[in-house]
Amino acid sequence: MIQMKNVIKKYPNGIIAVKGLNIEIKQGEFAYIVGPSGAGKSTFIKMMYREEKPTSGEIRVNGTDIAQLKDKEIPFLRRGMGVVFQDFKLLPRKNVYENVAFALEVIEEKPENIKKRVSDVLKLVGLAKKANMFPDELSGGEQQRVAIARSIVNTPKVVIADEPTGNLDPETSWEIMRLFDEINARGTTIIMATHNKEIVNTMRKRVIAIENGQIVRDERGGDYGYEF
Amino acid sequence: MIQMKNVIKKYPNGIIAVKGLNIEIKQGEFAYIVGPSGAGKSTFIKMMYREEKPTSGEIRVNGTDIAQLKDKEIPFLRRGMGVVFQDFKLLPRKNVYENVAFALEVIEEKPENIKKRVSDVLKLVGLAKKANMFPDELSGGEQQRVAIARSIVNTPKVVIADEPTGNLDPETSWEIMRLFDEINARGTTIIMATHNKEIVNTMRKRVIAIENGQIVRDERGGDYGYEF
Amino acid sequence: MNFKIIGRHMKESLTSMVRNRWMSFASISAVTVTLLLVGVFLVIMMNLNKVADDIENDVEIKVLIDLGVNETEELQLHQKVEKMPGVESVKYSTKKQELDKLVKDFGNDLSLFKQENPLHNVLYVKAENPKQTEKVAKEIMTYKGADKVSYGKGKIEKLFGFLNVSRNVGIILIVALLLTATFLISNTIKITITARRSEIEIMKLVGATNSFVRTPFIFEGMWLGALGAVLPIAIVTTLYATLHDKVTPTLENEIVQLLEVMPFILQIDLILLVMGVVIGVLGSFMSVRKFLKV
Amino acid sequence: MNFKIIGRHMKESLTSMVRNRWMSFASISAVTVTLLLVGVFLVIMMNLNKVADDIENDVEIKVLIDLGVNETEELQLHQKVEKMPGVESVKYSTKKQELDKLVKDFGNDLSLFKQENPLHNVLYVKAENPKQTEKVAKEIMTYKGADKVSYGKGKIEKLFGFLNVSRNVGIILIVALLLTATFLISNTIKITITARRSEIEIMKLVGATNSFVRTPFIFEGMWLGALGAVLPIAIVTTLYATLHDKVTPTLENEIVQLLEVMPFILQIDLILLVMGVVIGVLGSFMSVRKFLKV
Ligand SMILES: Nc1ncnc2c1ncn2[C@@H]1O[C@H](COP(=O)(O)OP(=O)(O)OP(=O)(O)O)[C@@H](O)[C@H]1O
Ligand SMILES: Nc1ncnc2c1ncn2[C@@H]1O[C@H](COP(=O)(O)OP(=O)(O)OP(=O)(O)O)[C@@H](O)[C@H]1O
Ligand SMILES: [Mg+2]
Ligand SMILES: [Mg+2]
Repeated sequence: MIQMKNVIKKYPNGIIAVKGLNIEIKQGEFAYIVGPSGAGKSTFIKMMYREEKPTSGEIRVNGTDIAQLKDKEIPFLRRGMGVVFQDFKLLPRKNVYENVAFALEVIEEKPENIKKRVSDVLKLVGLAKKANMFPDELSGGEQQRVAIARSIVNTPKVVIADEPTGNLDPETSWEIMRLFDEINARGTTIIMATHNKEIVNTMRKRVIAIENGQIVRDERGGDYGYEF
Repeated sequence: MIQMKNVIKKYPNGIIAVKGLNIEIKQGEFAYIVGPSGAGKSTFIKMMYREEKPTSGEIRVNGTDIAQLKDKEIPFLRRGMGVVFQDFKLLPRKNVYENVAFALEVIEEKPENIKKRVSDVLKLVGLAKKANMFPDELSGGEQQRVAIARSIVNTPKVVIADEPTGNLDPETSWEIMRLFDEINARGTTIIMATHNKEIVNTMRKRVIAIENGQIVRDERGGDYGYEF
Repeated sequence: MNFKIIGRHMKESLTSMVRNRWMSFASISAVTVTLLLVGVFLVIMMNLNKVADDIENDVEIKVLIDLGVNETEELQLHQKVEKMPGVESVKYSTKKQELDKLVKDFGNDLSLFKQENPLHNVLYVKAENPKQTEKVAKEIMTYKGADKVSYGKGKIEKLFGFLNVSRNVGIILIVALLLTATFLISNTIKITITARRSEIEIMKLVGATNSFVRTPFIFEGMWLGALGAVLPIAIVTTLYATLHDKVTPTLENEIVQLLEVMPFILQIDLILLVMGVVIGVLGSFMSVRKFLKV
Repeated sequence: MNFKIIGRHMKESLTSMVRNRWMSFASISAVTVTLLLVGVFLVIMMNLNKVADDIENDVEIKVLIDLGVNETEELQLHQKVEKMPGVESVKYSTKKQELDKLVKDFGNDLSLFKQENPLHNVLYVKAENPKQTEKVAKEIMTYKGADKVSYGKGKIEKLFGFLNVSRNVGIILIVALLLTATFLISNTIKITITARRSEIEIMKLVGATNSFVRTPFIFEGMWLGALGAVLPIAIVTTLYATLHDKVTPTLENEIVQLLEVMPFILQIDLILLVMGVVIGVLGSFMSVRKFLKV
């Protein structure tokens, strides 16, 4: 479903964050992206939903090269993907419910469906009681869970999560991971950048290790692999 | 150095995040604050440097009750503390160097000292090469390290860090922890909220567990304690 | 886009405006103050314009009637002039009335000439359009019974020149003020929307189309503009109605008159409302557009 | 606060202004446009005021000299009036000159009275201050040789009334405009600073005192105001100098004159600069204050 060929990303400040990536991730896969801080994981992820445009190379999502996408078509690419941003990116003037509902409003879902679906998802991430609170009234972990809820609410074909458990305690982290595993079992592709060794080593999946903008390892059922 | 007596914090929205805390942390201690997401760790921490004012109770820092502090005196309280905020709180229009230097400018340090000290600290957190970049050009982990650098640059008496390794890979996390340990060895108090079981269980220190706004455990050399 | 979606955007715009209370208030007050300025100056300028018209329209042609003409002939001349195309009104004044005027203006020294009045009977003629004055005057000159025709040639042209300059300056000022107001309002809206650029970017990243992001902002611009127009409309209307009521009696017998309250003030109100709404909408549209490229 | 720190704040303010390019530009252009408006209206209003003064100062007292008075007595009267306190100038006009004027105004019908001129010799007296006209006139009335003294009592009072109303309206408009401008400029600065509230809060959380946070913002407000005043000053100065040069020759022999370019335009420039800077500084000060409570 996602293929990259010789993808290079050079930021305007001259930093080459991704130096020739070649990868294929198939529909239904579950892949961890691991690697040191600043390795290029987020850049790699951002190019999949076109937050960043590759400097050169080809990125195919379901066959179409999204580097060539017209501005108008980008929203439709993004609707098929649920993204958990590393910095959450919640709308500050919308409460928890509205933040999650927004992903459904965007695809013009019927209001009655929205209500039901949002409540269900908020229950899944343990925030049913905080539906009316605003992001700045939430703890770090609660904000992260809102971001997760928003990413899965419209049952996308891929969930792309950048460090989704960085602010969560281990117990909540495992709940989220079980949630992802379940969704994955129903056919959703999961791509997740993480620094959580325990999760990667326990819930064995494909591991793609990036260092210095290049893939240095790509194993099915691999382990986190960085020892210290 | 920090004492709390019957501290209660009720937010304007009615949530009681801290429900009667009593604690004493001595100069030179190293304490982990652990507990589930939304337990009240950040609230507990925020009251120490007066980002939040307790609804009732007494918080003494070096003997003075900071709940009674006049607005004018608050900056001087904060200068003695280095804080790593959970959401980093970097100044978006200042580059890495300037963000870190700001904590020294505030105390009217001599410019020549500032330059030297900031370079040293940036080297410590591995960002010497990125001194001229702006926060939005940094990876999540890099931003977090800038926040850490800023918190220690003016060699405060206490470093208060809220989830300082949430966006860091294990190797970098350990470097930061070694840094904190070193600083602690030189007499600085370290108070650190964390979800990182491995760190807590490996680098044994005092562990204060908070659940539902109350201290449920307080052990010297304790372990993370939450299993799943 | 169907009705449900429009309803959603409308609701969204209102919620957003309320939640951004402070910024909304700042925007609305900027619009209010600017439109108030525009309203007041429009009222003043358009009344000054009216004054210029009134003065222009007051220009008369003075036709001295031949001393050797009898009453019937005088009447014929009078009627002929009245029927002339381009003539609005004709007023007859006897030589006695003329002398009285002279005496009134110049003092009693002249009253000893009352026994033997050397003056003419006069027709005062007003052209429909003051620009035609010269043409009408020349035409009358050819009529039988008209001895001398005068209309203060140089003086009137000077006056007209002066009035035209004032009018042009007035129009330039009004246009400059409208442009300024437009700029200030859309600038304010631009700044408030720039302060929300990250919100726009997040919406785009979650899969919203440009129009989905834009529409509530456009409605919001509309509300800001419309709400900003409320006070200026109320103030300008009340003030002008009051002023008109007060001033009109004192001007009863003067040439110069204020513009009638209706429909004049309705037109001003409409201009203010349309300006607020249109600039609000356009300002919003253009500012949002800049941040949609995500 | 020592010099080093002030230098640091100054540098900080400039850096911040440059890094917030877009917002700075928006603020500066709002200031520019507002001050330009203020400048143009100030120039117009103050010149209108001058016109009103000129017209007022043109009011004359007409003293008809007794017909039974000889030349020496006339001269004595003339000199006496000239030496009166409050009198600015006296102009003598013979009865022949008076009749010529009359003929010019009323046509040749009166020229047959040239043989036996019924008019008086006249003194035209101008008071130093138009408000003293009445007092001066009454005083002259008591002098020997003055037959009749007139100064268009009703007419002049009406004119003065009208001019006073215009002047008051002008002052109200200027004050309203200044208030409006003040509001608009400080409102814009408020909005741009609100957009940076989180920066202010972060600075406070890192241990900055209020004045440490505030000072660079105040300097920034000063720059914004000063830079915003540059264009208006340049434009108003150039325009007025040009206009003055063009218009003055055509007004050579008229009562009404434009204000001299110097020092008038310097005063206007100063007002604009001070307004920009003061409002910039105060607006900045007040807006930052709101967010310092962290
Ligand atoms: N918008 C940007 N402009 C310029 N440089 C950037 C930008 N974003 C990232 N970079 C640089 O690109 C490199 C890779 O960043 P990226 O965010 O992809 O790292 P990462 O692997 O996600 O790290 P982390 O684990 O810390 O989140 C870093 O060196 C960073 O400084
Ligand atoms: N500014 C606020 N206004 C209202 N409620 C708040 C605010 N900040 C936090 N809360 C609430 O207080 C409770 C404790 O929040 P706190 O941030 O202290 O949790 P935490 O222990 O730091 O959690 P995490 O590990 O997720 O960061 C939460 O339920 C949260 O919703
Ligand atoms: Mg990242
Ligand atoms: Mg927290």
